[in-house]
Amino acid sequence: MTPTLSITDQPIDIAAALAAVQTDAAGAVNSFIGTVRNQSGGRPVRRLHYESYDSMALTQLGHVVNQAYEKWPMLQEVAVVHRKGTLELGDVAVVVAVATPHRAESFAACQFIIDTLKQVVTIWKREEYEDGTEWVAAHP
Amino acid sequence: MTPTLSITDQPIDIAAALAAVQTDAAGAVNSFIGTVRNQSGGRPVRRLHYESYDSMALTQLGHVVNQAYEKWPMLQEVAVVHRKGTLELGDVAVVVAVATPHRAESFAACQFIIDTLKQVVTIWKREEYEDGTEWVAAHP
Amino acid sequence: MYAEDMSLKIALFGITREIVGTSVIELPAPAPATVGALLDELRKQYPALGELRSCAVAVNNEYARNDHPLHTVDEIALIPPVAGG
Amino acid sequence: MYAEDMSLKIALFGITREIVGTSVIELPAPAPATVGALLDELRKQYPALGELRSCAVAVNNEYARNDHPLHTVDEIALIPPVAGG
Repeated sequence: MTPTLSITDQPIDIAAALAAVQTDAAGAVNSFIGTVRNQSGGRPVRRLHYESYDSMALTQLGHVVNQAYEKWPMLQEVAVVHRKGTLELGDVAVVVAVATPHRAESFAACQFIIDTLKQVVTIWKREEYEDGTEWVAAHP
Repeated sequence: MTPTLSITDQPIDIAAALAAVQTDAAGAVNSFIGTVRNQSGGRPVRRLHYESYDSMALTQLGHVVNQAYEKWPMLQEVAVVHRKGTLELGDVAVVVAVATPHRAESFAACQFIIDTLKQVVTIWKREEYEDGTEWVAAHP
Repeated sequence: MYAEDMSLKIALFGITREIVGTSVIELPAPAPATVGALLDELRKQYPALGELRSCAVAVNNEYARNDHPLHTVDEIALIPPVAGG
Repeated sequence: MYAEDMSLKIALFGITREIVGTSVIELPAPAPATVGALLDELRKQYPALGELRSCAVAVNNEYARNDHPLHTVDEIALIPPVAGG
């Protein structure tokens, strides 16, 4: 039941993340995969750059997962892998996978983890366009 | 945008199902994987047998996916693969994967598809225990 | 008479196949030839069908209501409670 | 005096690193040596920080409130709006 949490500058191995959560006791695995889209708010995106404050990001990610275990005591296994560095269109930026005995909780716990991750985990995204770059969400 | 729908007696290739829905325009992929649990309602399960009325199952699955496209017009790609035949503990019984531009809809659409699939798709499950077998949900 | 010439093939799956003991049965069409009349006839011949949580009839791969008419060319199936996923 | 001997290292990330122009700055500890006083001092020196949607301070990998005390041994970081996922 130790969650698999990592931040990596290497391509994310989705199959490994899914395999990390599968057990004979958990019949339901929900996963969320975030990939680099070719546009953001209607503006064409060429690539993304993720910067991470790794030690804090992993600390906060641990808190998020602990909260999920408190909210869904039947939650069995969790894996979260976030990429950093430069990502091209279609590259996988994040994978969250959770395993539970029943399916409704797998959806709820996975959604909670990705939603909360985006609020507290210290990773920053710079979008690169044809004509410049911008730190996402930095300004009001 | 043609959904990948199939019922197979071969092991499900999860990576292929996920790859089938990924596009540069869809940043969010949610997937649900149902696997064979080692127990059902507290009773140890040895293996499962799925029987399918294939032509109707695919027809009904098509209806379910069309309903999802109506409910979430931004839904981009869908893949549903269901296994049939004899499955051992841990084997993958079903994979649903959906791709959308934004994540909330990916969770909602995937959950709708698996929930509705379970209500209408003509697949039957027989659980095998130490001391016999039972058709799941057959009797009140 | 037309009605007596007419017979229906019904595909059986899961527990209904076990109850009836075969995967396809052929029956003279009930009068009137509707889903509801077919279900009544089958439940009379196989009372265990009445103990199921539900038993629907599909016509040409679609769930059919009790007043749905049946024809010899139709693909008809009994649908006990499904349990996919 | 003790307070003048004390200096803080602050790690910078993302847009705050760009605003300040370096990934670590060392500052004399403000008096009182708290998160709130540090933020006031930094916003005075780098007004562009005040234009951000938010700018938190982390102490030893945890988000810290304005009254949180700061010590030279602490790992301190400015946290502009995060955007993971």
